[in-house]
Amino acid sequence: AENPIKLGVLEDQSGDFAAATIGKVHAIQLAAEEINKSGGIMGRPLELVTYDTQSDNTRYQEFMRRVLQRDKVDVVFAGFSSASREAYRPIVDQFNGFAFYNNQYEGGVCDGHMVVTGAVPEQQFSTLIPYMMQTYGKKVYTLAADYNFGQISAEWVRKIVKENGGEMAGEEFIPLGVSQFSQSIQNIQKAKPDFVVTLLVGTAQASYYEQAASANVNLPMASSVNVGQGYEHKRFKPPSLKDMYVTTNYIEEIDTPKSKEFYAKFKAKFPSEPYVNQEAENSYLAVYLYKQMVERAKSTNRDEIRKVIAMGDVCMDAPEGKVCIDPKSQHMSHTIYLAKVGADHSISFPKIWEDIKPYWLGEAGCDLTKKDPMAQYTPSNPPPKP
Amino acid sequence: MDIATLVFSALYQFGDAFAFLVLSACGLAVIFGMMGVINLAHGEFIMCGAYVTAATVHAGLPLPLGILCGTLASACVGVLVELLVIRHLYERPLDTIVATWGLSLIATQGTLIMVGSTMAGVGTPFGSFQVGAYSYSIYRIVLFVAALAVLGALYALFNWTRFGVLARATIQVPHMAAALGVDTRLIYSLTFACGAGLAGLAGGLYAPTMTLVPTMGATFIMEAFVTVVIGGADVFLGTAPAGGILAIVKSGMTSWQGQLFGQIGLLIAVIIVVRVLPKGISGFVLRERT
Amino acid sequence: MTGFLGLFRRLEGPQTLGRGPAFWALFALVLAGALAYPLFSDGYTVGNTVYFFVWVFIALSLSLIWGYGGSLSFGQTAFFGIAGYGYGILTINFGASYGFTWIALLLAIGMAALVAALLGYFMFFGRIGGVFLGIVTLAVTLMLERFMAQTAGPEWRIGAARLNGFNGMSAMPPLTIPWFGGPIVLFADVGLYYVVLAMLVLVYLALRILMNSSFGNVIVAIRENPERAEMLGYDIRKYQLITFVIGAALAGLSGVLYTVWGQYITPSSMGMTAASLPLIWVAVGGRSDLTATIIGTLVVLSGFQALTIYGSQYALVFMGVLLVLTVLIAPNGLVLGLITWVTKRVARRKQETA
Amino acid sequence: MALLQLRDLNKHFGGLHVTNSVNLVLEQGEIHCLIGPNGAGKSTLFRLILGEHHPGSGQIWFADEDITALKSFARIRRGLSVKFQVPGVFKSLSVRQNLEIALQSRLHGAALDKEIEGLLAFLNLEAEQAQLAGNLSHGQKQWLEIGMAISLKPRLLLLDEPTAGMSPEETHLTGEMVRRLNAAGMTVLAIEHDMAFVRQVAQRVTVLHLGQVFAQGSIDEIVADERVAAIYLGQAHA
Amino acid sequence: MRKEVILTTLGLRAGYGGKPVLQGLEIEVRESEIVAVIGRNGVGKSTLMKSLIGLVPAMSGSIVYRGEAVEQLPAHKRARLGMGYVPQGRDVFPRLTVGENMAVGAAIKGGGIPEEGRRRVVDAFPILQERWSQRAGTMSGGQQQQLAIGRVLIADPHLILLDEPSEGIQPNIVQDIARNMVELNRKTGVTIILVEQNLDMIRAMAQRAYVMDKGRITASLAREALDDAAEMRRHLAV
Ligand SMILES: Nc1ncnc2c1ncn2[C@@H]1O[C@H](COP(=O)(O)OP(=O)(O)OP(=O)(O)O)[C@@H](O)[C@H]1O
Ligand SMILES: Nc1ncnc2c1ncn2[C@@H]1O[C@H](COP(=O)(O)OP(=O)(O)OP(=O)(O)O)[C@@H](O)[C@H]1O
Ligand SMILES: NC(N)=O
Ligand SMILES: [Mg+2]
Ligand SMILES: [Mg+2]
Repeated sequence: AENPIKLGVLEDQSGDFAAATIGKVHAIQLAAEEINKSGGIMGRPLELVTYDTQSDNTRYQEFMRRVLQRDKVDVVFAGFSSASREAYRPIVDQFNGFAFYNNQYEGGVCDGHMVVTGAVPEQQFSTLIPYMMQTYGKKVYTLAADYNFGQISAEWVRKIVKENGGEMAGEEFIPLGVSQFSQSIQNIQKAKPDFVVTLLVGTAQASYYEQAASANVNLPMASSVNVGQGYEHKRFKPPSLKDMYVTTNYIEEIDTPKSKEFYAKFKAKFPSEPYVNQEAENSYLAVYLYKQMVERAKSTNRDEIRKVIAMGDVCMDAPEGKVCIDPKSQHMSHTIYLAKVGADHSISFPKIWEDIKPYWLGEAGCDLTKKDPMAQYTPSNPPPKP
Repeated sequence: MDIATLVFSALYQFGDAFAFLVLSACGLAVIFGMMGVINLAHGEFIMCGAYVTAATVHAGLPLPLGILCGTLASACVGVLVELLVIRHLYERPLDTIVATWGLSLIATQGTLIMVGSTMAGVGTPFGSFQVGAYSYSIYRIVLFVAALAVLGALYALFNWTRFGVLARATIQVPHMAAALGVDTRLIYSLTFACGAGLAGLAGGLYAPTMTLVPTMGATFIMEAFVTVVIGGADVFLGTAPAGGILAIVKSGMTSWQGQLFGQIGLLIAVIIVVRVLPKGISGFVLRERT
Repeated sequence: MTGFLGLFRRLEGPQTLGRGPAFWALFALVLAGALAYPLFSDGYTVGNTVYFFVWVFIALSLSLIWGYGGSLSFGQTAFFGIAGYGYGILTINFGASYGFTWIALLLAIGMAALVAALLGYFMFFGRIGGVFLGIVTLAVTLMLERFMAQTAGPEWRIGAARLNGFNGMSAMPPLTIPWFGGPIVLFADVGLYYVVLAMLVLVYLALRILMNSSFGNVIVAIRENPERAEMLGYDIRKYQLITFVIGAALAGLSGVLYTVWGQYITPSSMGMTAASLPLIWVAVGGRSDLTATIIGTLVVLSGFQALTIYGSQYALVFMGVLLVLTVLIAPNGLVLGLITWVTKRVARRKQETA
Repeated sequence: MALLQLRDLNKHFGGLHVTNSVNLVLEQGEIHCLIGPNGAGKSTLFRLILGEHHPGSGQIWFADEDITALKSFARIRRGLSVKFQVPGVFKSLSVRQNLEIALQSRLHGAALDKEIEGLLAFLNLEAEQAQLAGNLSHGQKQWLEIGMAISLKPRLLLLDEPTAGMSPEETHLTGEMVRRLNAAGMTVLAIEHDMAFVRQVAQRVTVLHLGQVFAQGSIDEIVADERVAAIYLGQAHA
Repeated sequence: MRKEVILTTLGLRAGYGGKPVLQGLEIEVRESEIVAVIGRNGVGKSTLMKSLIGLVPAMSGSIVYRGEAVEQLPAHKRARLGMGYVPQGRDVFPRLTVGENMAVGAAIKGGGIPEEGRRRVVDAFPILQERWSQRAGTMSGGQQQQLAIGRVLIADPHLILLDEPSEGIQPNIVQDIARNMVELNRKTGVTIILVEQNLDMIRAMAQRAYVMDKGRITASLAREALDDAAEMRRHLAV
């Protein structure tokens, strides 16, 4: 047989993040199996080299070196938390590797060695926040995890609320790992917002929902991470997530033929999977995107592949709908679903936005077709103007 | 906003922080404070209690019975762990750091493999009540009362009962207790089981209010250790006042400047307390007494 | 001259395992092996070995403070982090030319030592000891972690260096040796390997001398019975403080090397897990001996990494089981236990043949 | 000339007055024995002299210097040394190392080794020199602790029950040692319940009772004192 | 009429870390006897006591107590068979009060502290009554020794193992202890094995003695020999 194309997989299969990330590994396995059944990539089989990073940044560093230097993989799919991505990115850059980050995150990575398939704030908030303000009112309270993702997301929320003529009733940041929310609940009641934006990360912080419900806070909620990542509506007893609105590019309840087909295949292979979340779908479609890139470049060489990306037409019909890679940022456009959690924790989709582009990096001045700064930017720390 | 509302809300927040600190710490106070065993698997005993509670409630038991099951399950695991591992380490308590760290890895990952990465919650009972502009969870009051009850029960157990005196004697000079006819192995087992059971109780009590995942124990660990250590060598004269002081600092700082300050304030309070009372709170109380 | 020879005499003594020509021959052999092995190995293995070496320094710091000194510091990672961030901030601001990375390395370690001196003064002169010392040091490291985790915003910058919160600070230059015809940049490869190996050998020998000197005697005496040590006229607080500062400097060295190795430093390196890991390494090897600490740390690190690679989801369970068994079977630590066992066997053999 | 002076020393724990206005003068070069009932405050007095406890009021003068506020180690460096009632040896260090630690601030190299050999022989611990001190029998620990205390060559040696647990023969030897050290210029203050020892060495005796100086004089005067017999010595010695 | 044998050891070997200290030791003690064991420091007297109560395991040989082989029993079972042990160095529970220490001693009887036993003990050692709620660790050395004895007496043991009870105790109380123990022996017939170095106490209490050296019994002395100073010195000489 032809020598295989090697795909390194570094995801957390144990530790803190396991609940949200085991599904990513499974999704990659599913896609690889399908591809290999139908003849591989350019006739070459796809071989997975998988390590459990144990929700530990230092493991990412160890294993990123290992897959690049020892296993000599062609591409790596790696990372859940942004910290883990930042831990391995210097190593990818140093060894001139090629990595996919298939995770929703705070945005801003402008690095030619990276392709990002996860959703970014402009995709999730430019849709979610105006909808919520129209539906419930203009007073907004943000409860966010106190680190890069939460702070930058909150910055986006603040900006969009302002642009839409609303006001921030309050903003509160919660250190990672905190599980007790009595004071925050009271703060929210004091501020009397029309709805609460919850940008809570990690399983401990998800305890907020149960505690808020039992204190009868009873406010609509909006989020870019919860439900789509940690399927809180499945884990907590109804009605604690009642009136939660989430913009996500995929969750298993999406009721399109493509989605149902994907879900069915997934469940057939992994019957005990607790939930097929958006990161699983990102990871699944990323394998196919990579296949397409290699086949069009006729090579696994990163420079050749980037020439393909630069053409701006690397697109596919994913389970969520059509997605395309943006050549400037190497991020991906998404179909964004507004998922609403009902009192019985059933999901409905009041609104769907198609082809929402990851526009911010490009507009801010990141253009990987021209220059590769290998850096992460934020709205308050944008790329230097040329 | 009227004064009564403000006062109540401050008390509620204090009670809430106090309950969390004390319930987290009690099991550890017995195992570390009394036995000198540094139990890094404390969080996993809590997780065990929470999981068993949730599982039994899903199976149809009412919550209080579920919590009881969680407590007993943890205590039983405690007996087993004591028998197989801890028993051999009393002579060298520092080695328990390694052993219990190992146990914690086994428990966390073992649970992930066997039960899965998450478990469905059971929902918080009792609903809410209103004071002034705010509504509060009734269950949080239950937690506070439970914390007080546990403290009282422990005090009585270790100071007023024969078991308590024998346990303290055994832990101080084991060979001498044996020479006086005390079955020290039994005492060790029971004491450890008591600590493990208390951890399980904390898990059971918090199970309805929290995410149930294999790593959930980690959220309790820092608070537990801090409370126990600044409480000092005597568990019962230490844990309650330590919980009180830390809860005031934590709830005060949190309401004033948010959770980050609450946490950092807690840590600073620890440093200050240790500096002012280098033998911990109970060391201070006991010196005053004699 | 005699003073210098005296130092060599202190390379062995009751405080450290290994003495006599046989031991030093073995030492030379191991060293020769370590020097030669990159020639027969690939870049990954060499870089990975450097990574293991990086952690040995913080393990040694704990062996010094805890194993020899009897003070259980739960917060060596605080100094690790301070020095790591210190190196990052300095080099991001001042670059890598003119050998500045080396000055940054020293300054960063100096920062860690300075903080340790302040904290140590506060603790030891306030007569804080035992578990209380552990909890104070833990509190300090957790405080640093929590604080650093929330410094994501652009306002948290020191000069050109963004602290960058929980995501961590990156893009600092590696150690760089100025050289004719262009500086030598020490990426995590053969170059860095030899530099770190040299540091390791130097630190190891220096610590052996220190521990077998009268200073080491006093440190051990304080561990055994501080009251008695004071009653022999030693100002124990001063000795404890000095040990603590040396330990912090070693932990700081680890931090700088870690930062250099991966060009990355993160608040999680000061978190609860990071703080307890060195305790595990040191305890597994045998905390009261330098050699045992080094071997133990390397064994645990490589063993756990191998388990993670080949153990699938059971890796962590295996690790747990191994740790528990180690403690039960080898009370003084794996390495110390093994060495004692072997020497006993050898002694018995000798007796039998005699 | 007075070497040590305790002036109006008071110490109480909670409500318990353990020493009550103790005044005591120790002359340079004497062997002074401190006796008194269990709990009289003798060991506490030692701890006050050494700075382990701090007096509620009063002063401690050593060699014409007020040392009341000094830390323990500083007092030791001025020429004090002690053997405690409960032997405080370094348990997991060898007997030899115990002595080395005591001697090393004074001696180095070959002189140190020679001194250790001498001490080991003197303490009858040659065979045990490589043993861990924690594994010694009770009496052997006492010997070792005495050895460590005299290693410092103090001006004033404080001995708290040096012969407890020793046979009469060993007690006698200890007494001889104390006298020899004294002859070489060391002042000694010893707490003892063994009257044979006290009789053997003491030039002056102070009886402490309920934290106060109860009687003072030569051993014969003390033994003849009926009040002392009543509270302390009992019939046999009266 | 010879009383029944209460305790015999045959070929008893016991020690620490695989090294025997007792080398085939043999003794025989009869009901209601007071037998002293004497010998120099470090010959293994305390090791003998510990192996009798079960704190040091027997490597070989047997210990028969009241007709039952007990060498395999753990310490607490031996205590429940009526052996009481007063260790050298006291080993009181430092953070328990005097009363709680007594309660631990009384625990084998089940229930709390028997009033009759308490009266008996505090009559013998009044200080214990006075300090009933003080933490034992803060008591003076001699006070702790009295507590250690009282703690054993409260459970009415059949056989008491006394390891150097006079150590650190003021002379008149040494006499009291001796008198009390003899009286107790007369009244209740309790058997006592006494390790001592204090000749006065041996003479005041013991009916006969074993001399121990290097882990063996080297001589057995009758009552008359105990009064022979020269003979005793010979046995205890260094
Ligand atoms: N830390 C303390 N707290 C309370 N009381 C104490 C403390 N230390 C000592 N005491 C009490 O002070 C008194 C004197 O004790 P000290 O040890 O000085 O007696 P002593 O004269 O040395 O007796 P002995 O001859 O028995 O050794 C005793 O009653 C003792 O209980
Ligand atoms: N825990 C121990 N480990 C190892 N050796 C020990 C231990 N305890 C005592 N030994 C050794 O056993 C021997 C006998 O000790 P033991 O305590 O029985 O002596 P002893 O006759 O009671 O002496 P003393 O009169 O000094 O109390 C001594 O040589 C001592 O060094
Ligand atoms: N990418 C995140 N959620 O950290
Ligand atoms: Mg005393
Ligand atoms: Mg003895």
